[in-house]
Amino acid sequence: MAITMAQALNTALHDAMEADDKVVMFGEDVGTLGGVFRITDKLQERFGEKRCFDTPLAESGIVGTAIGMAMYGYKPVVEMQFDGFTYPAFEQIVSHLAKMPNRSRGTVQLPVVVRIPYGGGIGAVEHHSESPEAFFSHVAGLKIVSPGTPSDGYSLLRRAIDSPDPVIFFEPKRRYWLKEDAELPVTTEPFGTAVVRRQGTTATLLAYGPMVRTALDTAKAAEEEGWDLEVVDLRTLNPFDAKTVVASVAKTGHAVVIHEAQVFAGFGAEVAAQITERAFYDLEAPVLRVGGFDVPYPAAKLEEFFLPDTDRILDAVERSLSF
Amino acid sequence: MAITMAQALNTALHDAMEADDKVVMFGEDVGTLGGVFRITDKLQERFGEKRCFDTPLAESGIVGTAIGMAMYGYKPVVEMQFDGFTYPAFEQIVSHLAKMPNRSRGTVQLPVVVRIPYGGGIGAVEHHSESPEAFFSHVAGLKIVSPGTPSDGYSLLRRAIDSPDPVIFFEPKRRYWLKEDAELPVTTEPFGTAVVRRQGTTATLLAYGPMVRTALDTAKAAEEEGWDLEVVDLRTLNPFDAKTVVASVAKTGHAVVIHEAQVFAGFGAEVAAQITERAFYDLEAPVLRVGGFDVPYPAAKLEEFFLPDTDRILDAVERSLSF
Amino acid sequence: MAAAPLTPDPATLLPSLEPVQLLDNQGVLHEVDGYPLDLKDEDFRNLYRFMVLARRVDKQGINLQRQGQLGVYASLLGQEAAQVGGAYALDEQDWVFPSYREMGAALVRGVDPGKILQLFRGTWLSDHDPHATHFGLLSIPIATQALHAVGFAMGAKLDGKDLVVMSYFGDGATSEGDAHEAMNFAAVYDAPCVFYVQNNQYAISVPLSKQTKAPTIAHKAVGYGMPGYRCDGNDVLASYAVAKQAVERARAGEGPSLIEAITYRMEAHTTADDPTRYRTAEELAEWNARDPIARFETFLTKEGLLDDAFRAQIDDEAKAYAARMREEIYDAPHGDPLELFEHVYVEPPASYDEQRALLRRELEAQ
Amino acid sequence: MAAAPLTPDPATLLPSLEPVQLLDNQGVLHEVDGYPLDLKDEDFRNLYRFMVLARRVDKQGINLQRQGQLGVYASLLGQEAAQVGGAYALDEQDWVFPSYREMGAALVRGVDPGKILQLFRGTWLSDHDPHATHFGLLSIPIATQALHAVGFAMGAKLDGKDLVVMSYFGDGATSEGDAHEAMNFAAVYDAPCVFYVQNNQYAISVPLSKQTKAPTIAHKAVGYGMPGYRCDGNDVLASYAVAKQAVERARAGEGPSLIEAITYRMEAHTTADDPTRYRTAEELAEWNARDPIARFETFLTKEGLLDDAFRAQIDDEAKAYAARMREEIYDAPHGDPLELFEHVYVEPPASYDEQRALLRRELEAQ
Ligand SMILES: Cc1ncc(C[n+]2csc(CCOP(=O)(O)OP(=O)(O)O)c2C)c(N)n1
Ligand SMILES: Cc1ncc(C[n+]2csc(CCOP(=O)(O)OP(=O)(O)O)c2C)c(N)n1
Ligand SMILES: [Mg+2]
Ligand SMILES: [Mg+2]
Repeated sequence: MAITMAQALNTALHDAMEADDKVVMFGEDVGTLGGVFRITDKLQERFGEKRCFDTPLAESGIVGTAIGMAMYGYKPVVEMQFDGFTYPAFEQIVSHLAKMPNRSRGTVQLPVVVRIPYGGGIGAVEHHSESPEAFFSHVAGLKIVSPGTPSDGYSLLRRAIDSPDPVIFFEPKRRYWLKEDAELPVTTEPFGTAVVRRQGTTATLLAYGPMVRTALDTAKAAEEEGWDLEVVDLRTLNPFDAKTVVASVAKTGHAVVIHEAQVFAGFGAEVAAQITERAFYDLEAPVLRVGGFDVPYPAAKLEEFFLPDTDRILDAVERSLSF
Repeated sequence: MAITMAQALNTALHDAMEADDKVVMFGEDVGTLGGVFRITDKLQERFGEKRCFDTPLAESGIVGTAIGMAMYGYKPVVEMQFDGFTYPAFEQIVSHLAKMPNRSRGTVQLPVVVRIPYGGGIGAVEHHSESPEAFFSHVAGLKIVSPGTPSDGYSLLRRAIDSPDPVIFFEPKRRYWLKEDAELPVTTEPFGTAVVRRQGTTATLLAYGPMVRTALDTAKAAEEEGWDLEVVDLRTLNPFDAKTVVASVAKTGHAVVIHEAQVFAGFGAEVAAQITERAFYDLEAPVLRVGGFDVPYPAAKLEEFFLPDTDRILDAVERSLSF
Repeated sequence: MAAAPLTPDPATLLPSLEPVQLLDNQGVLHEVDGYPLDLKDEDFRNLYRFMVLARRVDKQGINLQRQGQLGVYASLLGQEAAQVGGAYALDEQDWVFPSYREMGAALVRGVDPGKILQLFRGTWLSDHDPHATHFGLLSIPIATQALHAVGFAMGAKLDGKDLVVMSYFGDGATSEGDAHEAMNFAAVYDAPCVFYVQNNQYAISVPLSKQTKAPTIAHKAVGYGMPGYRCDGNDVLASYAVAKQAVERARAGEGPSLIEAITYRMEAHTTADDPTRYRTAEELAEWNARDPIARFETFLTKEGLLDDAFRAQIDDEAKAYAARMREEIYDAPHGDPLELFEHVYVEPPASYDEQRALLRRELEAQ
Repeated sequence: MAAAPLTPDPATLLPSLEPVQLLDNQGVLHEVDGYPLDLKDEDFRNLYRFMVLARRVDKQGINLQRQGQLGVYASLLGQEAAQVGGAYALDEQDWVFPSYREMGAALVRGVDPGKILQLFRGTWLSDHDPHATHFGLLSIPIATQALHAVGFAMGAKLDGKDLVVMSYFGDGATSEGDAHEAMNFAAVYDAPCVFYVQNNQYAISVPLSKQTKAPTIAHKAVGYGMPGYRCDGNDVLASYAVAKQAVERARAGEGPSLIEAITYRMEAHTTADDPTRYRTAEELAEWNARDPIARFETFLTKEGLLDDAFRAQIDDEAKAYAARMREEIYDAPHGDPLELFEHVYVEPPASYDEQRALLRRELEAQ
C-alpha cells in the first residue's frame, strides 16, 4: 500500500497513543486543527482533549511543561510548529531537557519527543525552512533523529516515543508527501543504524532526512555519467553509526555528505571529521560537503539557488573523483 | 606594563565609549556592580546611567532591545552574564540579530556586540562553564570572535564595537586574570587573521580563546618529548582564516584542533573538515580533535577530567605522529 | 513594611472592561469622556479612504495568492479599522513595528503594498526601506518585534527625540515570553512605546479563551504598571482615539501603554489555512454584522462627508493601487541569485568568494 | 461587543497592597480576616524549629564555603520565615520546584542539606532524589523551573492525583519570559500550582525598582486571571497562612495563584558577591530589625510554647545537622570520573566506549 510520510507519522502517533496511555501530545494548533501539516490529525477526536491539546503560543512553555509532565511520569510528544520557531525553546531544550537526567544522577528520566517539521523546498516564507539539526547535535543528552522514508518515519517515531532518552525528531517537511509502498506498522532498524539505500562503488553519498531522496535521485542521474554511487541514509545523527559509514567509504574511497543547512559548522563537518579520523587511508579524496550556502535561508524564489540539488552534488562527486 | 585580560577588556569598553558616544552598554548587573566579573567596572560612574545601565533579568529582552537601539542608530554592547544564560536569547540572536541586515536588503545594519564570558576551568556551578561557540558559528550573519591574549582582548573588542556587522564576542573567563606585557591601546590584526603564536615543525595545534594558553603550555611540555609544536590562535571563528591554518598544516603535516566544548558536532569538526578539504595531500594523519567529552559539562570537582589539558593534547599529538 | 507600592494607586491601573466605542454598530457617534476626537473633516475622510484602500489591497493580495503569484498571504479582512485607526494616531517621525498582517498600517505609513507583498511572493525577505517610511520589517517570529520596538523607543528617548513607537502584535503573541519582556522593559525604562494588540480572537485555530485566562488582554498591563486600554477595534474612531491617547501619553514622557483593539479576522489565518475546522458560520456572520467599513460609511454619509465624487476618487485610487500591485507582482522575476551573498555582512568572509564562484558556475551550467 | 470578559469581575483580582501580616514586629499576633491559623502547638514549634535549623544549616553552608569546601554558596539568611512558611503549607504528596536558594524549603521537605550542598561543592550536579522527598532539582537558569512545576502539576491533574506543586522563584525571576509562560500555562490549564515569589528586594545588585514598574509583584497575577497575594515574608505565620490558602485553592481544583512574600536577603547574593557595592548599611539595619526568627521567638515565648528544653533540643538537632554536613562535605572526594558517562543516556551511543577508554587511559597515566 502506498503511504506518505505524513500518514506514516500520523499513524505512528496514533498507534503510540493507543499502545501507551502515558503518551500525551501538545503544541500549537495540534488539537482541533490537527496541526498545520495535519500530522496530528484526528488524534484529539480519537483520544480526547486531555491527551491531545492545543497550547498557548509559547514554545519555551511547551518544552518546559513537557519536562514537568515527563518528571511526573508521562511521555509527552510536543510539536514545534516550524523549525524556525524552535529557538524560543532553546534554553529549555539545552539546559534542562538534555541535562536533567545527567544532573539528577539518573533519578529523573525525560522520555520527551520534540517533533520539528524542518527544512526547505516548499516555497515557504522566512523562518519556515530552517535546518537547525547541527545546534541540537552538539548537545549531549539528546538523541537526534531524521527519517528519510515513510517506513522510517513510522518506525523511528515509535522508537522515539518509546525512548527513555529525550529525542529531537526532525521531520523532513518537504517529504511529507513522499510515497512508499509499505504496510503499517512497520519496524525498521533501531537508533544508531545507518542504512545503505543504494549499493554502489564509485563514491558514497551520505544524507539524512529530506536529502535522502535527493541523494537517491542524484545516484540515478549519475548513472548517465557512468558513476555507480552508494547512498547511505544516516537516520540518526546521534547516535551516529560510524561503522556503516566507514564501511561504505572504505569500499568507495570517496565521500560526499549532504544537508540543507549551511555548510559552515554544519553537521556535515562532523561526518567529514569522523570519516577522516576513521578511514584516513581509505580516502582517495577529502570528504566533500554539499549544503546550503553560508547565508540566511533565502526567500522562496531564491531557495532553489541556495539548496543543494543533484547538480551541486554531482559537481562535488566530480571534484572528489578528480581530486 | 603587565595587564590582565579583564583590564584589557574593561579598557577597550572605556575607550570605545570615549571615542564614540553612540556606544551604549547594558545587561544584568553591568551598571552599579560593574558586572559579576567587573569587566564593566566604573563605566557607569564615568559615562552615566544613560550609557551604561542595568537591565531587568531577561536575556531575550536584552538582545531584542539592543537590536531596536541599533536600528535607531546606537551601537549597543550587551553582556550575557554567563555562557549558559545566552540560551534564552537564542531566538533574538539567530532569527533577528543575524538575519535582519540581510532580510532588509542592507537597509538595516545592526552593529551590536554580544559579550559572553564563556568556558570552564574556574570551578563554577553548572550552566556557568559552557562553550556555546559552535551554535553561533553555524549562523550566517554573525561574526564570532574569541581572544586568547590581553592584547587581542583589547584590539578585537574595539574592532567588534566598530564592526558594522553583529559580533558574538566570547571572552575566555578563565583567562580574565591572564597577564601580558602590553601597552594599551594596542592594535592587533583584523578579524579573519589567525596568528602563529609559536613556530614549530612537528605538528600544528589549533586553538582559540581559553585554549590558546593551554596549547602554548602543551607546546612547552612537548619540548621534553622532542616535539616542536606550532601553535595557531584562530582569534575569529567567523571569518575563518583558512590561509594561515592551511599554511601551518602544510608545513607540519599534522594538526590537532582543541576546544573546551564537547567534540561531537563542535567547531573543531569545521576546522578539521576545512583543513582536510584544503590540505589533503599535505596531511600525514587525519586532523585530530581534542575537546570535552560528549557529556554535559560536569560538576566542578570533575571538570578537570572533562576538560582538555596538556596530557590529552599530547596524547593526540602522539596519535597523529604515529598514525 | 518598607516594601511600599511602587506606584500610588494600582486600582487606577485596572482597565475598564467596557471597550471604548465611539461609533455604535448603527454608525451613530457617542462621545466618551476622556476620548475627545481631534479630527478634521479631512481626517475622517482619510480614515475612510485608508480602510477602503486596505480592504482593496488586501483583496488583491488574496487574489494574487490564488493566482499562484504569492506563496501565501495573511489577510487583514475585518481588521481595517483597528489597523488604520491605530497607525493614524502617529506623527510622521513616529515608527511602527508590525507583525505580518499589517497591510493597513503599512498603507497609512505610506509603504508601497507591492513591496510588502514581495515577502509573500518570496522575491526577497523584505523589500521596503524601514527608514523611508518608519515602518519596520514584517516580523514572523511571534512577539519578537515588540522588543525591537522597545529598543528603538529607548534609543529615541536616549537621543532626546520626539518620537513614539507603536508595536503591533496579536492576541496569541501575548503568550510569548518576548511580549512579556518587551512590556516590562518598556515600563522600566519609560520608553515612548505603545503596544497595540489586535485581538482578532484567534491564533491560527486557537481561540482567545485557550490562550489566556486574563479578564481581558488589556488587563495584562497591570503587571507592568502601565495603563491598559480596550477599544472596539471595528470602530475606527475608537481605535484612533484610544491610540491617540496612548501615543500622546508616550510623547509626553509618561511611558508606555497597552491597547487591546477588539476585532475579528474574517478570512483564514493565511491562505494556507482552513478556518472551517475551528470556527462556525454563525460566529462569522455575527462579526460580519459589525463590519468596520460599513459602520463608518453610515456615519460619514450622515455627516455629509461622503459624496459620490469622493467615493469615485477612492475607487480610482484603489484600482490604481491594485493595478500597480499586480504589475509589481505578476510574474515578477526573482532577483539575481548572486544577491544571496549580499547584505549578509558589510564585511563578508573570504569564503564568500568561493561560494559565489560555485553558484556562478551552477548558473552558467543551466 | 461579543468579547465579553473572561472572568466575572476583574476587580476581585486586584491584590491588596497591604501584605498579610499576622505577627507584628513586636511578635504580637493579630488575626486577619480570611487567613485563619489552623495550627496546633506542635506546628508552631515545628515552624520555629525549621527556621532555626535553616539558619544554622545556612551558616554552615557559608562557613564551609569560607573554608574552601564549597565553590560558592547562596545564603537564605533573612528569608527563613518565607521559605519555611511556604513549604510548611504543603502535604506530603505535594512537590516543591526550587531555585538555588531554598535550603529552608528543602529542610521542610526532609531533604538532607548535605546533599543539597554537593551542588555547591561540585561533587555532582545534584545529589538528592527528587522523587524521595518531592523536592525538585535546584535550578540555576532563572525562572525555568516554574515551567517544570506547571508541567508536573498538569500531569498530576491529568492523572487525577491530589497533589499541589509549589514553585519558588525570586523577584528578579519575574522578568524572564519563562515566568510569564509558566503563569499563563498554569492559568489556562487550571494547574494545581502555587507560584511562590520570595521578593528579597534584589536580583544580585539590581533592586526591585529597576526590575519592574508593577505596583507589586502580586499584581502580576492579574494578567493571568489568577489571584495574587502579598504577605510579610518575615512573618512565618503570615507566610504559612497565605501559602495555605493558595495551596488549598489549588487542591480544590480552583487553579493556580501567585504569592509575593516580602523579605530581604541579609547576606551577599552568593559568597562570590560584594553587596556593599549596591546597598547601604542603613538598609541592612532596617531589615535586621525585622528578623523573622526573633519575632516568632517573642511570640512563642509569650504563648509558653518555647521552653529551655525545646530550645536545647533544637540546638542539639542543629548541631547534629551541622556536624553531619561538615562530615558529608569536608574533603568529600569527588566520585569516579568515569561516572561522567553515566546517566547522560539510558541508551548511550557507541562512541562512549571510545571516550570512556580515553578517560581511563588518562586516569591510569596520572
Ligand atoms: C515564535 C513563533 N511561533 C509560532 C509561529 C507560527 N504562527 C504564525 S502566526 C501564529 C498565530 C499568531 O496569532 P496572533 O498573535 O493572535 O496573531 P494573528 O495571526 O491572529 O494576527 C502562529 C502560531 C510563529 N510565527 N512564531
Ligand atoms: C537565565 C539566567 N540569567 C542569569 C542568571 C545569573 N543570575 C543568577 S542569580 C541572579 C539574580 C536572581 O535574582 P532573583 O530572581 O531575585 O533571586 P534571588 O537570587 O534574589 O533569590 C542572576 C541574574 C541565571 N542564573 N540565569
Ligand atoms: Mg490573533
Ligand atoms: Mg531576589
